[in-house]
Amino acid sequence: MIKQLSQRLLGPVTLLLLALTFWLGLWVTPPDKVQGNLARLLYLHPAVAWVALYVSFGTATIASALYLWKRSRSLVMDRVAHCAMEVSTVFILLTLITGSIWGRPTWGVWWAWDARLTSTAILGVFTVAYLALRRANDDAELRARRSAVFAIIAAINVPIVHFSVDWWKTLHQGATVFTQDGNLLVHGIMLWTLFISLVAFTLLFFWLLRARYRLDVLRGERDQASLEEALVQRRREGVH
Amino acid sequence: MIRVAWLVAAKDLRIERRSRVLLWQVLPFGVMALLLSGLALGAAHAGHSNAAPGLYYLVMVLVALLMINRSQVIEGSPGTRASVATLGLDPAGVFLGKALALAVELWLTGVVLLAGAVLVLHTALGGTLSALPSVVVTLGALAAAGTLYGALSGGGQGPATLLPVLSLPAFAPLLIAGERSFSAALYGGALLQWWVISLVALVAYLAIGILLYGVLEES
Amino acid sequence: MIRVAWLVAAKDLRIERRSRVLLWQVLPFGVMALLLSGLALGAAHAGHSNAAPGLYYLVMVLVALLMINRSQVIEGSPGTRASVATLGLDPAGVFLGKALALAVELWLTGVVLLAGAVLVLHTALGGTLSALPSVVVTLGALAAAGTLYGALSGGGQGPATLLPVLSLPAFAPLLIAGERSFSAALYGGALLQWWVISLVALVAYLAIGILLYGVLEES
Amino acid sequence: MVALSDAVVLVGGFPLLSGVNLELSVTSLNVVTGANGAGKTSLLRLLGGLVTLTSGTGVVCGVDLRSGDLRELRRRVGWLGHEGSFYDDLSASENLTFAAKALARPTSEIAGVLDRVELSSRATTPAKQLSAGQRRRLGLAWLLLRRSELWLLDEPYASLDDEGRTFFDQLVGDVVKSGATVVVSAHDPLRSSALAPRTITLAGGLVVGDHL
Amino acid sequence: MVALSDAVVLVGGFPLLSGVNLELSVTSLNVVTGANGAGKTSLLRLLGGLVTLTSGTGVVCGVDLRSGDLRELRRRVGWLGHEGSFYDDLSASENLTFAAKALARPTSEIAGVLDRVELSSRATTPAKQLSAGQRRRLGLAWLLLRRSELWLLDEPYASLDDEGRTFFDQLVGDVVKSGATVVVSAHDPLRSSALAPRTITLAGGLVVGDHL
Ligand code: HEM
Ligand SMILES: Nc1ncnc2c1ncn2[C@@H]1O[C@H](COP(=O)(O)OP(=O)(O)OP(=O)(O)O)[C@@H](O)[C@H]1O
Ligand SMILES: Nc1ncnc2c1ncn2[C@@H]1O[C@H](COP(=O)(O)OP(=O)(O)OP(=O)(O)O)[C@@H](O)[C@H]1O
Ligand SMILES: [Mg+2]
Ligand SMILES: [Mg+2]
Repeated sequence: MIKQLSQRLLGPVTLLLLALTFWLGLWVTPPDKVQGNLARLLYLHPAVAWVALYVSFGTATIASALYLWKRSRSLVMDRVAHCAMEVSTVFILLTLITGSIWGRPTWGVWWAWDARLTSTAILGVFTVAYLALRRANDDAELRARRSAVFAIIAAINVPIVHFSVDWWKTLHQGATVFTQDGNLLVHGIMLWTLFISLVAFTLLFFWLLRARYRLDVLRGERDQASLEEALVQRRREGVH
Repeated sequence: MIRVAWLVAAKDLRIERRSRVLLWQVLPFGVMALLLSGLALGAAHAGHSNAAPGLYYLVMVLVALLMINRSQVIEGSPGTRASVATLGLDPAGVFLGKALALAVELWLTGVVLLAGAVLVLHTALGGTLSALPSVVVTLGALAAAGTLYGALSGGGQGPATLLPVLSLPAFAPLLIAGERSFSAALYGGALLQWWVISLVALVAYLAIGILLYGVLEES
Repeated sequence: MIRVAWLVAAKDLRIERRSRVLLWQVLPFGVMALLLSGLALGAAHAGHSNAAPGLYYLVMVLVALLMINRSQVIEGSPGTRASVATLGLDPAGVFLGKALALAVELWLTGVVLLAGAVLVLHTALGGTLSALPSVVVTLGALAAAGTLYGALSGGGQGPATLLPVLSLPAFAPLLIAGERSFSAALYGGALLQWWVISLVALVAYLAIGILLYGVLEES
Repeated sequence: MVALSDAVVLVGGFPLLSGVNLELSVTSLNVVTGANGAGKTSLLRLLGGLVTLTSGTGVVCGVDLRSGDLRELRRRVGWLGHEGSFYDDLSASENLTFAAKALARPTSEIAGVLDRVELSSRATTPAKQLSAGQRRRLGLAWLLLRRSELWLLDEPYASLDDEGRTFFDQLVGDVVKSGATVVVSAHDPLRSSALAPRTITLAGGLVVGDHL
Repeated sequence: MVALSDAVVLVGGFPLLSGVNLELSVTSLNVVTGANGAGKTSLLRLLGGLVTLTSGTGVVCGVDLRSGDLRELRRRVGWLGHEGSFYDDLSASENLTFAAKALARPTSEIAGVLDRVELSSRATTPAKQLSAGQRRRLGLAWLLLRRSELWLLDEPYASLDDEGRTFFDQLVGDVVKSGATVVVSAHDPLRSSALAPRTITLAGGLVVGDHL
């Protein structure tokens, strides 16, 4: 009952929160002292990056780990991992795009050889490589196992992306919202907007994931139907 | 000769289109290699722009090595080669066809990675565009030379490690010519001269291939 | 596990020793790549020394890719794999053995190319020698990771292009860590920190391999 | 020894096996026949744990094909496929040494085994330079070292010469007598009249005939 | 058609053929037999111009094996080897289309040829997914398109099923009748009694027996 309701509500709530984010971000919050209206990317870029790095990559990693763990091994987990990784590819791309758009006016270039930027791009290649690996394997079981192992190895890179700003001390914004000692650097309505944007994009991820997963299930059903057909045809090969 | 060339090129490209190896494996590799070589130079060379043409061609040579290898591997096992040999295809045509298919693949990847160079290595858009003709010719020469070296290295039957060591010395002049004309297009200099060198290399490799490919085919 | 590891490593090294692929193909490729990448940067960066550690590791990664590919190809056709699978070798042992063989090959090549770096990239001899421990560990980590990725990419059965795109992103951190500690050894800086990162990576990859290699083996 | 019910094996959406029901008893000799593409090789691969069961159930050597440890199963079968089954770059005797060491068997057996398959004169030739029939013989030698419970032999007669086939028949007889189960796929009937195999006929990925 | 005298083929210092003397006439059916490793495959490869003659002399299809144009010779032979003879990544019909175009033959023949070897139902399956026997059949289809003067067939029976062997016998009969020369290596005698081949026995790279 609750599950059904929450599923029903996921879409509308996501849209509502996204709309709220845009309204707050574009009209309600004040422009930044230094960056002016550019600072409004604060409500887009960190949220997208957060989803890309932790929510979607995390989902894919956990699903892969669950697949590898003998007791929870099922192709459902494999499917979740695959869908999450696909959505992750999109979000990493969005992170790169929004970051580049932000970087052009602030740093003067679309791209800098900054540790976080580079490691994010590398993470993007990881997701593409994951998809390439899936394409290269026919056998469902083998594919599931190989891609699960690959996803786990790839996950090692997430902390590298996160800590890269501290380790290399380069261009990209360090921890801005929460500093090491727990002090808030952003206040009031801006903080709220930031927070809402995080929730909104997280929900957006789950919405997309569910849509993608459903598509996969539909495909699976269609495959099942064509499988019946293929079985009948194969059996008929015997009788001349 | 031309008929055979079309036939062979169509076959190679069909196999590539089907397997999507180019799109899913070689292209991401190229992007990654571009990122990595940028990184390897480290923050010390923050203004990478000067090194961009060199890095671009370095990556393209690596990409070319993978593609040449693949172009030979799809020719199949010794059994397949024996059968195809009995079709008596004109070797000049086979050479041209394989080189053409390889060139098409290299051009596609080359253009994508040029865009990558503009984005991440900050080459000027105008200059990059004006380097296009020289890139096309240089990559064409790489394709022709690569097809020859692919056959030389035992056509995918020998270990995959023979190709790199054989072909790298031959690619070095192409790499330099390409890099110089790309540099010239970006920062000014004698563009035409290097472009002509690439063109001469292209013609020379095509001529050698047409004349000698038959000699190389597996006996 | 250890017994199987020795057996497998001995087999791999025997095949390599017999075929001399390492000596005649991979090593010359490495030397040439070192020269070529020096060239590609052009006269503009005449004082290469600063870029030397990056170039060195870039070349070592390329060399490693060739060796990983070879390490999987010698496992043979699907028929051979099926037969060997029925021997029921402990997968952790197989992983360790193949990684060990690969590491030995990489170390040999690595040392030769270090000498090359001193000669052609003019790195200081003392600094280069003091980078040796970090080179050994980093190349070891490359070998462990490479063995995993080799098996992931279909064990030489898939197209040879899958391996580079799978493994390059994972090699990037290793490359950086190696480069930084080499740089530190040459020009001063926090050597130990990067060395520890390589060491952690080595241990992590060994652990993953021992735990998960069995899952990857062809079903 | 072997019990399959409604076994379906799918690869890339195509059913290699489309619902096999089969029981094989211990210490038996079984020949699988059927037209090209009927699914003989696929059946043998399934029994050897070299391919996964998509639906249906199966137990081989006491290992459940769906939930059991396939590696455990593989360890107990001997496999001779269409293609070579050894390292191409190692010589015949080096290949056998590797197998013997992997199985913790004394390497002193090797010379005898090579002699039995008449490869002594090619002991130091790299496997890839052997002729088609010699490769088959090396495959048999590899099996002789194994002494498995379940032997899976895919068209063992192919490329073997007359003498080789006689040797093979004799070998199979011995193996069955010593308590193993043998499954052979073949297009020709076995030649030795002393062997009385059960013959299973496949067609379209199904068992369509079965007689002793 | 074929005339070899003292033909020696050395590869890597090992004599695959150690002095073969052989004459084959046009429009004949010849079966080469011999123990494993006797040199059957090597003889066929020599006749097909796929390996070079080290010493002795040889003329095949009017082409001198030492000084002639081997490519010219290859163009005139049809070859069916132990291994597959087509592009693994292309489907059965794409493979035949490639061959037909290469030979400037109308592509309309292909459907008929596929039907003759009973591969119509696998026309769009990539060659690498075909079963062993189906690969053999595809090899035969490739040959049917060729219509060469000299057919060299290395153990064609291997992995073919009953029906396939019958088809093969019939095909060989037709081919010889239509004026071609056929050389088959085989361990089994041909099954069709209508064929009366000349049988050449090899041993140790030499011809040791020859009877009609
Ligand atoms: C292509 C360029 C860029 C990329 C790939 C990128 C990537 C990322 C990533 C991955 C994160 C999440 C880090 C984490 O939570 O661990 C992040 C956060 C953030 N980025 Fe960017 N970024 C880019 C450009 C920029 C620019 C130009 C700015 C502003 C000047 C910026 C400001 C921020 C801020 C404020 C955060 C939140 C930081 C925090 O509190 O942790 N980014 N970015
Ligand atoms: N993707 C695919 N599409 C269509 N058919 C396929 C595919 N993959 C495999 N097949 C078919 O599956 C069957 C495999 O059968 P298998 O190799 O078990 O046959 P077999 O009985 O061993 O035959 P042979 O006697 O020729 O060795 C073949 O008919 C093959 O064409
Ligand atoms: N380098 C080598 N050293 C020793 N022997 C070799 C070498 N290369 C090839 N041979 C031998 O040459 C012979 C090749 O013979 P070929 O393949 O023609 O035999 P075949 O008559 O076709 O046998 P089969 O019936 O098994 O197919 C084999 O005996 C093989 O062992
Ligand atoms: Mg079969
Ligand atoms: Mg033979």
